[in-house]
Amino acid sequence: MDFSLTEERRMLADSLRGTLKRGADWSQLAELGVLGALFTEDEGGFGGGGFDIAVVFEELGRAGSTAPILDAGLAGGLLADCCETALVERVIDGTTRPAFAHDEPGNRYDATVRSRASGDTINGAKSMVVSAEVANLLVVSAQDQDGLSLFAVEPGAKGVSLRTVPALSGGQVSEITFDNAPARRIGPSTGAARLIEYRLAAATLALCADALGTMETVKEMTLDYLRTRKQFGRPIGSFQALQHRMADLVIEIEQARSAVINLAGHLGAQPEQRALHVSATKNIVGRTAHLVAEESIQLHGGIAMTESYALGPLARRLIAVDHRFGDEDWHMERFIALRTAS
Amino acid sequence: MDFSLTEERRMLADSLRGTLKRGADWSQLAELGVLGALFTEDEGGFGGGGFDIAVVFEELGRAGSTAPILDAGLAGGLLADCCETALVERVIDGTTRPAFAHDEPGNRYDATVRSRASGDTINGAKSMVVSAEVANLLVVSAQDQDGLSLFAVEPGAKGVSLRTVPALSGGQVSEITFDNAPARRIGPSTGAARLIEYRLAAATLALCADALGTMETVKEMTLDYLRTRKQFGRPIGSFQALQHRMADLVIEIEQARSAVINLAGHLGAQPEQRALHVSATKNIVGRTAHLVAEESIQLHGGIAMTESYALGPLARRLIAVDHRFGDEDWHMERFIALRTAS
Amino acid sequence: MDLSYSAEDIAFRDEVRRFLRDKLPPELAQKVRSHTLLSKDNFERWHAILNERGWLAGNWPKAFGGAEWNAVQRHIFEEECALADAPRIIPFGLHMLGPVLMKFGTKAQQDHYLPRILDGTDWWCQGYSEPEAGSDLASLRTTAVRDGDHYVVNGQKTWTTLGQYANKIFCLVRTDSNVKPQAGISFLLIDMDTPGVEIRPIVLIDGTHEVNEVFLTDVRVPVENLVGEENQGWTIAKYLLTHERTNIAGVGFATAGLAALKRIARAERAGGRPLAENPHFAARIARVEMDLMAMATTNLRVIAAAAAGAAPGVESSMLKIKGTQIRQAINDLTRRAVGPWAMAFPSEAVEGTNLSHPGPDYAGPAAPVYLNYRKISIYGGSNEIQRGIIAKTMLGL
Amino acid sequence: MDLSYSAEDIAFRDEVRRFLRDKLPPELAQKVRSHTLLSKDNFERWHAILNERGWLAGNWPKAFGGAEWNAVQRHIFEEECALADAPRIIPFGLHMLGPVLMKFGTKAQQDHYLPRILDGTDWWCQGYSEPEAGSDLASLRTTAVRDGDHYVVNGQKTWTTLGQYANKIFCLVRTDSNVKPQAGISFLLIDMDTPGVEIRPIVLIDGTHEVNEVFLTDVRVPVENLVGEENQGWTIAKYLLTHERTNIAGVGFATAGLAALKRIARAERAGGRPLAENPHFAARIARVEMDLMAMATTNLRVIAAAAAGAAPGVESSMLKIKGTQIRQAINDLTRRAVGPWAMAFPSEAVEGTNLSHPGPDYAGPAAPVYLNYRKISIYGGSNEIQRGIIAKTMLGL
Repeated sequence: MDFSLTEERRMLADSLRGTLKRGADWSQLAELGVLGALFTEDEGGFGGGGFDIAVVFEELGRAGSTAPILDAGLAGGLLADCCETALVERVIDGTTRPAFAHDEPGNRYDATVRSRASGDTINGAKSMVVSAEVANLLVVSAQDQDGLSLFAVEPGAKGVSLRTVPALSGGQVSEITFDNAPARRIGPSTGAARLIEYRLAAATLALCADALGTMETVKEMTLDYLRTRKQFGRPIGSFQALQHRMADLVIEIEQARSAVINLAGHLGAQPEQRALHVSATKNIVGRTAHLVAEESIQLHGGIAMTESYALGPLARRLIAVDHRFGDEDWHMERFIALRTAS
Repeated sequence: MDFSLTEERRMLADSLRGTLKRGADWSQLAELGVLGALFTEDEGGFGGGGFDIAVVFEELGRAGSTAPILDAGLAGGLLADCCETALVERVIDGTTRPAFAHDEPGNRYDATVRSRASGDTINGAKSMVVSAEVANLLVVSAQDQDGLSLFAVEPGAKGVSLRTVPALSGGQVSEITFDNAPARRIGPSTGAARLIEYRLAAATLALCADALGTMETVKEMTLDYLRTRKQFGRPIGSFQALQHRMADLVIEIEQARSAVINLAGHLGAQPEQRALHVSATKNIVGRTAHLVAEESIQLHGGIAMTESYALGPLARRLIAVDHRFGDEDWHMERFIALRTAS
Repeated sequence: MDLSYSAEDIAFRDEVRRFLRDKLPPELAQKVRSHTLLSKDNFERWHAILNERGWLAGNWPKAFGGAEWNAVQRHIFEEECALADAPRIIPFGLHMLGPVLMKFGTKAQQDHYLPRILDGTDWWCQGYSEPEAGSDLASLRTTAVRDGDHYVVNGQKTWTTLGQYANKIFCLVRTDSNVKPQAGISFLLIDMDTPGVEIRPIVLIDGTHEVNEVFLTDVRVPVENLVGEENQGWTIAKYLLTHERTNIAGVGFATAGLAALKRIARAERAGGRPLAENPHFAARIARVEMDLMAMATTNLRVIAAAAAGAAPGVESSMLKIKGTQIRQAINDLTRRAVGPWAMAFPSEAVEGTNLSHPGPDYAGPAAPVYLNYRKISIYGGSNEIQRGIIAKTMLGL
Repeated sequence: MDLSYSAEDIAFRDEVRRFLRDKLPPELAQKVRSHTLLSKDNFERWHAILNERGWLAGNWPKAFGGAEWNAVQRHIFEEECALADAPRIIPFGLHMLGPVLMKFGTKAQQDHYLPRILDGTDWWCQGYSEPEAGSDLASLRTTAVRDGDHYVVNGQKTWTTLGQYANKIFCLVRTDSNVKPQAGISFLLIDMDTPGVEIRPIVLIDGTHEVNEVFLTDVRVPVENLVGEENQGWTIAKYLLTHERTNIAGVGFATAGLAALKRIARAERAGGRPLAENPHFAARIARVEMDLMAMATTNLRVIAAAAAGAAPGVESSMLKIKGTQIRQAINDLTRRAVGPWAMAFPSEAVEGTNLSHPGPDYAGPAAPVYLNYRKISIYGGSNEIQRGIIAKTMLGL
């Protein structure tokens, strides 16, 4: 039992934190090896384990970075599963920025894929594809003669249209329609669902670790404000009612940290065991992120409501956690179903 | 719209409060007209409306009285519905103390009656009959050739056996078995279920008003303690964290009061409308009673854990609310079902 | 006890309903329903419609052109307006300055200003809060120094709601720094066109521009613009806080919000059935609905007491807290209800343009409204301040 | 990072499991499982079994007859004992006084008292709390006045857990009233047989007699019974609070409690199916189970840090709060799970006799245990005190 980071991971976290503080963009992050850390050695990277993912995304969340690393890791992981070695290499060196188009409109958190591919073309509509606007490669799920399969699609190709708006989490989301768009089938003829399950579990871990980092920043920001803002002649942090609420908040953040560790430690477990931890962790992190967003705004008071203060985008990022990869209730139901089955 | 009590009700409440403070027993309460207040003029009383019930039981709860008024009112109401005029008269003057044996073991909060009557005898088992031990008449639900029917049974008769233990709420509860016990069929040949529905709604109002009164006493007791108990050289009520929790508590108690008013005002409404308010009120009062019990203990600290301090029996009385006539979740499900149907 | 309205009250309610059905412009209701920020014209149009009917100033005495409603009638009017998605009445002139002028103003001030509030000549905004004085008004720093027939005002006000539409602002200013903080405050009326008044927008985290900062630099204000005595400002501010907080529980808004939430929950599909039938989501809705049923009665109890002449007291603190909890809970459930659609956030705050939201019509406002309404537990005396008031004045702690 | 136990740890866990399977008397486990208060004999029997195996004093150095386990091993032992429904180890001698004597006691005290703790000759109880000094130990009033070779002790102690089984009590007493409150406190060992020591039961609201009041009237205590220096008591008390709070999160108890809750929820039928399948009750269980999974890891993180030599700090406050919240939530759900059966309360507190509970075996303890465990968020430094510690020492507020 050992809860300390390996020397390599600690070094990566430290240099990542420093680089992000100076405001790193995509290519600087790629250069630093952030993407490499998300892939195993076999895949061409130097990490790929649960704790590699947790370390990288906690730092990205802490810095509030909107670089599309999560989506590149998710889509890139599928490319790796499909043995697209050359593409993965370009993802790791930052040349290719892929995104994964999977969810479809009106499905809520149940990803039922109705998009269809036949021959070299694809038709269908994808929904809420994060970072698609800045991607230069789309990995797309669709049904073909083999069932659920994966395809590589050029976002600039004829028949692909994106409608992009800003995202609650920061960055951008797109609705995408494919109208006889050229598509290249990738990967094995069966088992795409299994690949997607694992990569979504890893992406959920990434999102939860990102939220954890964001919560740490929000906590520090709120503590700073409590220590310095004065009302009635004294720092508001000297008021006991606020102290106790802040204490409760940090206890919940520690619970969220433990939940992230649990999922990181079970990412490589058997699918059922992994799924149980995905749902427990996403439920707890979703709950905690929501609590931290609301309490940090309330403890700040009015200034937190203004866009010019730095808390707003972070609070939105925390609220957005619950709207991606399944919300609190969705994961609770899944947890109950898994426990009942086991 | 008028939220003030009528002059008669206010006078009853005042004299009841005074009498209870001096420690009134059953016969004194009967003499004071407490039972009469639970019956309409047609039935031989002088009240019987929702607010009559609310006023009486708030005072009984405030005083922590364990006199079996609720059960006498519930069973006596059924006797009135069955036109047992002479018996109702004796209930009102305090000579007869009836209790209603309805719930059966293992049914949880769904009262499925399996006891059977044929001819002049009854067989079956009843569960958690409050105040049966001190009753001198049992009103019993059982199936006979007409379906669900009501019966009068002498608790001392051959074939009736009681197993009595103290109740969490104060008073006593009994398991009762009927083994060819003599029973007298009362009331009409159909419609017993409808009678029981109404009287249980009235009894739920009584229980909720009782809880409201108990909460008021617990609130006062806790405030007294906060004002006088010193720690770290000052009254603990001067600590802001405790002040804010106490403020939240009184807000919730006001919500519970409004919920009781809602049910009292809709007791005579159409069955569906009444049921909606029964469930909304029981849910809120159950939730609030639970919160008040736990917070009052925590705000007191250690002394609240001791039986020699007066809070314990009141806290148990509040916890017991959720275990009678359906708990928080049971009523929430019923509320959802009623809303969906309407 | 009688939970139902009197025959007169019901007749009044029906009259209000008829009026709203006939006179509320559908395009305004549609904007309110879709949570679109109304233009100045929109508000003025609605005010004019109400004024024509004599219902703009429900709380004013008839002598001043008001409807002189009692608390129950005011409640009925507010609730019906909320349920009909009518625009809200801008309270600064009608519910705040008006009553202050009636109580503390000179005859000349009343004659000049009150009609201009009714006919829409003046749009007032409020200059109370300052960057360093949020919940703690006693620490305000804006100064007014007497110079002949004028006060010279310097300082900064913030959270000035819809100040961008206003031509007038009423301000609390410090006129004496040598007394204890509450004693040296005065209540001053300022024309926004006066040189030295500068207004700057504050964008909120949902991307809306509702509130502003107002900078006051050597602003010369005629002494006749003082309301009440010099240094009487604290008394006036307290009068406003305790006597003119109408509709504090927001029952009508909550009721309308709950109905909208239920519509969304029936429209959204989760696991092959309407979200409304998911037991966990149904439980979340049921809990807030039961709470609202109780709060509506708490609210009526307070209103009935006020109509019977009781002075409003600590009850408004209790209604403020429970009211904001319930409204925020409904906003939170609405955000949850729209599911992944909430990921799209086409906000001016982020983009500066007005992209339309993907997904169904109801999806767009869910997250922004949720974010915007975090403010209601902060402004008007934060819920923490209210808890302190309850503990001290009601509980004696 | 590695969430799994080392091979050595797993071997140790298996050894503990084997030991519990072979040596834990089933009748004791049954009493623990059914929440029956154990007799003095029961506890002594289990202590003797553990002592025979050398596992009674897991935290003591081997030199003193302990097992000298590290934090991970201690955690494994505690968790396995809880899961097997083993009686708890009475902590007053083993986890509290023992370590104090090792750190502050004289060689003579160590040689005399430590073996008697292990072999069961002495049953110690704790004399810390007083009626006027609950969370605020500095205000304690029991005095010890030097008189030749003795201290003369006068005062009252309370919340003395299982004092009715004890022959010895260690007390905090005031030896100097002229210094600041913390400075004048000493740590004294007192024989319960000394004239002037009187013990009276306190019955708790679940009807159990676990705790006591201890009255001390002119009790003459030999000066050699002083531990450490005179007026060093505060240091000793703080040492105990920060260094010897093992198993503060109670993960093992919570895990055993959750398993019992699930068994009840499968056995109870609600609306024609097991209560466990009711979505609302399933959600309540799921939420606490997910919380417990996270807390178990928080606990292991703290334990791993302690095993690696880190000084225990504010983490114990966090574990205390979350641990009590989760255990109380489980007790609360167990109470809910038994439904109407909880109405029966055949308690000594009420009746003075031991009537048996109607209904299934699991129903009887649900409400009393729920009530009894309200204490865990109060004693050992209430959760409010813990929040204060977190705010001050960790957050710098």
